Amino acid sequence: MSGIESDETPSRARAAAFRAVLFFAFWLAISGWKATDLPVGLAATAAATWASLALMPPTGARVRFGALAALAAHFLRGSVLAGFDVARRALSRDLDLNPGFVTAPLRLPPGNARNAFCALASLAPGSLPVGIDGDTLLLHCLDVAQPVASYLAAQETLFIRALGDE
Amino acid sequence: MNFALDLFSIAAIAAGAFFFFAGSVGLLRFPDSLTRLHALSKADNLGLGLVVLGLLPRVGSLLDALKLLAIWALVLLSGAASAQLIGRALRRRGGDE
Amino acid sequence: MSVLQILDVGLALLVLAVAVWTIAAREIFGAVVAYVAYGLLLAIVWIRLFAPDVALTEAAIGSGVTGILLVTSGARLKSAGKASAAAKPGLSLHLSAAALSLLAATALAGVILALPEPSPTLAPEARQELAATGLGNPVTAVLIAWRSFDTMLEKIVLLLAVVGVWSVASDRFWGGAPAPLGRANPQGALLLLEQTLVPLGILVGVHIFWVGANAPGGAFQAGAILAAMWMIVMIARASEPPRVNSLWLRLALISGPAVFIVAGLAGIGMAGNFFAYPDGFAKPIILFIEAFMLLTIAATLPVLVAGPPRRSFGP
Amino acid sequence: MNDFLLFAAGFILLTVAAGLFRVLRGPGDADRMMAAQLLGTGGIASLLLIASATTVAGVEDVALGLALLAAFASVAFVNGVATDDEQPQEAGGK
Repeated sequence: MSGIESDETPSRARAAAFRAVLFFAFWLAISGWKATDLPVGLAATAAATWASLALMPPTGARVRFGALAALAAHFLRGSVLAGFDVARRALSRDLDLNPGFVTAPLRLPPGNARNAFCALASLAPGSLPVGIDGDTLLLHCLDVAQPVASYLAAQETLFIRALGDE
Repeated sequence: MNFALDLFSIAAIAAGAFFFFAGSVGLLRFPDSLTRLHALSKADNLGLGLVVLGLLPRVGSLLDALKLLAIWALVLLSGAASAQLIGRALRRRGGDE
Repeated sequence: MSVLQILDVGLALLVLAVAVWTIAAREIFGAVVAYVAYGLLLAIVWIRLFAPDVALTEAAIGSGVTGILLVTSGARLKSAGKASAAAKPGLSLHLSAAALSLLAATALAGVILALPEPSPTLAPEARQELAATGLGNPVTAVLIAWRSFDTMLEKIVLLLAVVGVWSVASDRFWGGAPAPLGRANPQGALLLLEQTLVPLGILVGVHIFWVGANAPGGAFQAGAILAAMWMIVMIARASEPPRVNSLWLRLALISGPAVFIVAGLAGIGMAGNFFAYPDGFAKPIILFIEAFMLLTIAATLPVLVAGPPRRSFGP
Repeated sequence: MNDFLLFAAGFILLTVAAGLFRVLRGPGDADRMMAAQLLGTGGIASLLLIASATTVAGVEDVALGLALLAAFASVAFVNGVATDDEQPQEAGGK
């Protein structure tokens, strides 16, 4: 419970406010809107914000919403393609698999942003991150001939643009 | 209008069911654990997304719709994390079997 | 047969198949995973039986606490199993186990066949008196208002389980902390999960607790969810299992039953009976008790999973 | 419409069950682990479909709980495996 007030800086306060708004929106989504529930919702939001700040201290990165929308569009398109890709291979007569490992360089430094990017990458078509060696992402691919690395590089550019350099 | 929305629901849910089907076929047919993991994590998340999309016109309010989307988002997050966790465990054991 | 009936029959067959698999599986891990899958299916079955409260419990306990407990035990048993595999049970043990199972199954079948028709129920009375509690969820009313003694004793059973787990600690570690729940250097995906899931889990837990007064939900389900969140924090090594002599931990462990007993005793003075709630105040008192039950459950389950103390005080 | 939703729920459960028994067979523990993940996603889908076709209060909350805890078995699995054969985290590349 301690420590939040003591090192209050503008970026920390901003991060707290930003996350609190997100968490309250999530609360409204799961619990619905009722005036009598408001105090409980605010208390839960405060607890969630506290936990979030304790587990993931703000880094000062800023979210750019336009770029975030572009990332989301790229990601959704990729997820749909990934589903079609798997479906096509599974239902084709000869499976059409050429599995193997591919490496892709990572520009994001180790940390939360990289972890989040790897999560996005695990839903990309045809590839699945299975490990990191230094700054290299090791991917398992359904078809090593697919341009997996360039796809991920494009997604990483969008990701860095959306969540800012750290 | 209602008819159009119903048609949309039916199309989206049928597409979602198709991806669940394809994912299971992949699980049955793919030759090794890592490729099966692809089938599981890619097809089923899309299947659930389409089912949620199909159910959206049937909910009572905007907040109910957001709740369905929140459930899907949580499944996506869990799916992405578990796929990586399992994939990594598989690679540590030297891969395929 | 309607589509719904076909679905129900299919669901029942699937549950049976997974149950048989759980028992017949040769590998420990296969059985454990099948059991977790069985729990998930049961949650759907409970929804079909119009018992969302139970479904919620099954979902929260089955895929959270039980999952971790069984998967971890399975992994440990597997590494220990290589040593004990030599000691195979003899024929007499096989036969007596079969005889005992048969006896238990026959007795259960007999009891189920002997149930009176229609089965006795207090459900109409419970629904009728619901207004007196100010609650909208009859399950919560039954648990905290009309069968409060049972509910309190259940929490004491949880407490006894903690005592049981702690009592296997060796003397030199007493007062120390259990071994860390997770391994060193948690990987990125786990950290991401911990950082994003835990705040959302807190919101979901509070929501399930709060709606429990009027809709399916309640302290037990919410406590199980919060417990799962605490466990994931410990597995990701963002915090360690607390020392067993920590005052805060012990207060959290006993607060639920303690507040329940105090409220029960206060009932003697204010409403003339043990566990009676004064008119008009039933709902706030019940929510107050439930809040502490939530705390106790959220603290107890991870402590049970963390196990006995294995590390001494340290400096 | 309701019949269609129930039919879709049953169909998803059926396909998921087929995949379930495939991965439960193994051969590795990681395959078995996928079973929990598979049933989590498919179970949530059929739960939401059933909920939309029959009116039961609170089904969304059950789905929410399942979604929240969907990764738990995998987390426990990776963790439990690790506590046995304590290998270094980054044990080289392939």
